[in-house]
Amino acid sequence: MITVRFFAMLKGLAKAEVKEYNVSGPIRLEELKGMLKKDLPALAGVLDSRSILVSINQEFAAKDAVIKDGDEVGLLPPFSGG
Amino acid sequence: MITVRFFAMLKGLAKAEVKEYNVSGPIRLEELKGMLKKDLPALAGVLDSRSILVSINQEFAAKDAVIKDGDEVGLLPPFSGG
Amino acid sequence: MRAKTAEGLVKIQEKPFSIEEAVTKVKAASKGIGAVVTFLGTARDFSKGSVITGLDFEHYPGMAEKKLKDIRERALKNFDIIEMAIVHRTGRIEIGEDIVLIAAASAHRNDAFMACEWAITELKRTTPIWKRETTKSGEVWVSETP
Amino acid sequence: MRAKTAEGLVKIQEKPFSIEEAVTKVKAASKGIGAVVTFLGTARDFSKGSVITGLDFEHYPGMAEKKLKDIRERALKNFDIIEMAIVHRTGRIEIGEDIVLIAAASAHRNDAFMACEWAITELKRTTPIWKRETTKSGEVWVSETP
Repeated sequence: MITVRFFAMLKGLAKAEVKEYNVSGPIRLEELKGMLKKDLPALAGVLDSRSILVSINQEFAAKDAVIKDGDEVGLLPPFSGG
Repeated sequence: MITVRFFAMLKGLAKAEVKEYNVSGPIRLEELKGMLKKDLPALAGVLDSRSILVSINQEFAAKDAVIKDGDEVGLLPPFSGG
Repeated sequence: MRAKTAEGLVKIQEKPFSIEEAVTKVKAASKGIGAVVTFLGTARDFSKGSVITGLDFEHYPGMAEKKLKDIRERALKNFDIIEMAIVHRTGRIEIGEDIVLIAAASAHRNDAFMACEWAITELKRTTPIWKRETTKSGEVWVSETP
Repeated sequence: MRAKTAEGLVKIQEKPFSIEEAVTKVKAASKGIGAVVTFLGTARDFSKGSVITGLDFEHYPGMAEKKLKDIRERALKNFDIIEMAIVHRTGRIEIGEDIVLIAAASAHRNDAFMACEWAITELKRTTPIWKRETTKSGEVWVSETP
């Protein structure tokens, strides 16, 4: 199972804070995004935006990252702390 | 009368915080320094140092300043506040 | 002279923080400290043409704390400072209230100024914290880092 | 938005000062303040190869206050800040104690950082205050501005 966490405006669009997805093996970040767009059409327009960062297990992830069963993925809109 | 105030190391050399001098009319800063050197020989070696600033009535004074009766002159070693 | 761990020096919390407490903590690291520079971010009433009536901050629990600790460690490594404290509030923050505090302590002032300014810029760039502004026309997530 | 006078914002005093109090004072100037940068100078135990056991500060009463007020006024004129407070202690100061505090408040952080750093440099350059260090070999007036 992969846990996906949504923050700030993405939480509003997804109408959820957390979603869980069952996977049969490791998948690429691109594949996860595909699943998310199907499951949550409201995210389709923003998921590929360069301003949305992705974390895997609370570390920033590269575009070609691979996600394994048990991983926690964060979808992070532009930060505005400070 | 001209009031001369000494600070920090100059106070130690002059062995005084304040000295008062009677003048018959306006005098140049150079003349006052001459009077001070005679009155307080321990200051002779430092009074002409470029690092000693002079204030007249609590404002920085130029080398060619003129001092009038009633003025307060400050002899200011390099600052070390902050 | 530098503390190995960020014990109590890096915090995310809802409740208001004390500037004096953070400064006391960094000063406790060494008697060689001669300068403490602090940056305090506060909630102002105006932003990009809109009147703001309040703010809400959300963070990614765990990751945000990790990123702040990482900023402190990199600051200690890359600048000639002796200690650094960082505290950021979350939840509802009213106009005029404090949001974030960074305190950098060093022997000489230039190092503390540089490290403090770097740290707040790095915080805005790398820490998963988001601000929602309440204006007369509603609530808006702020989506850029000034 | 800027206070015309330095009422309570510029002080020379023997007793310890409160950082929180100075920050509260500058913040009171405007709800448009988003950043407060403070510089705190503290008494460290080591200077130019000597162990320091204590400090004494002397100032030129009247002129020193005037020069600090002047720094605040020039900072308000030359930087995009909203308020500035300056407080400097005199008399005996023990190691670890605070000596000087400058707090600069602005809408955006860059302005507060610049004004605060400028003000402490200007204070050291233009304010008639002198430091005497107590070392094992005696007491020495410090005769340069680092």
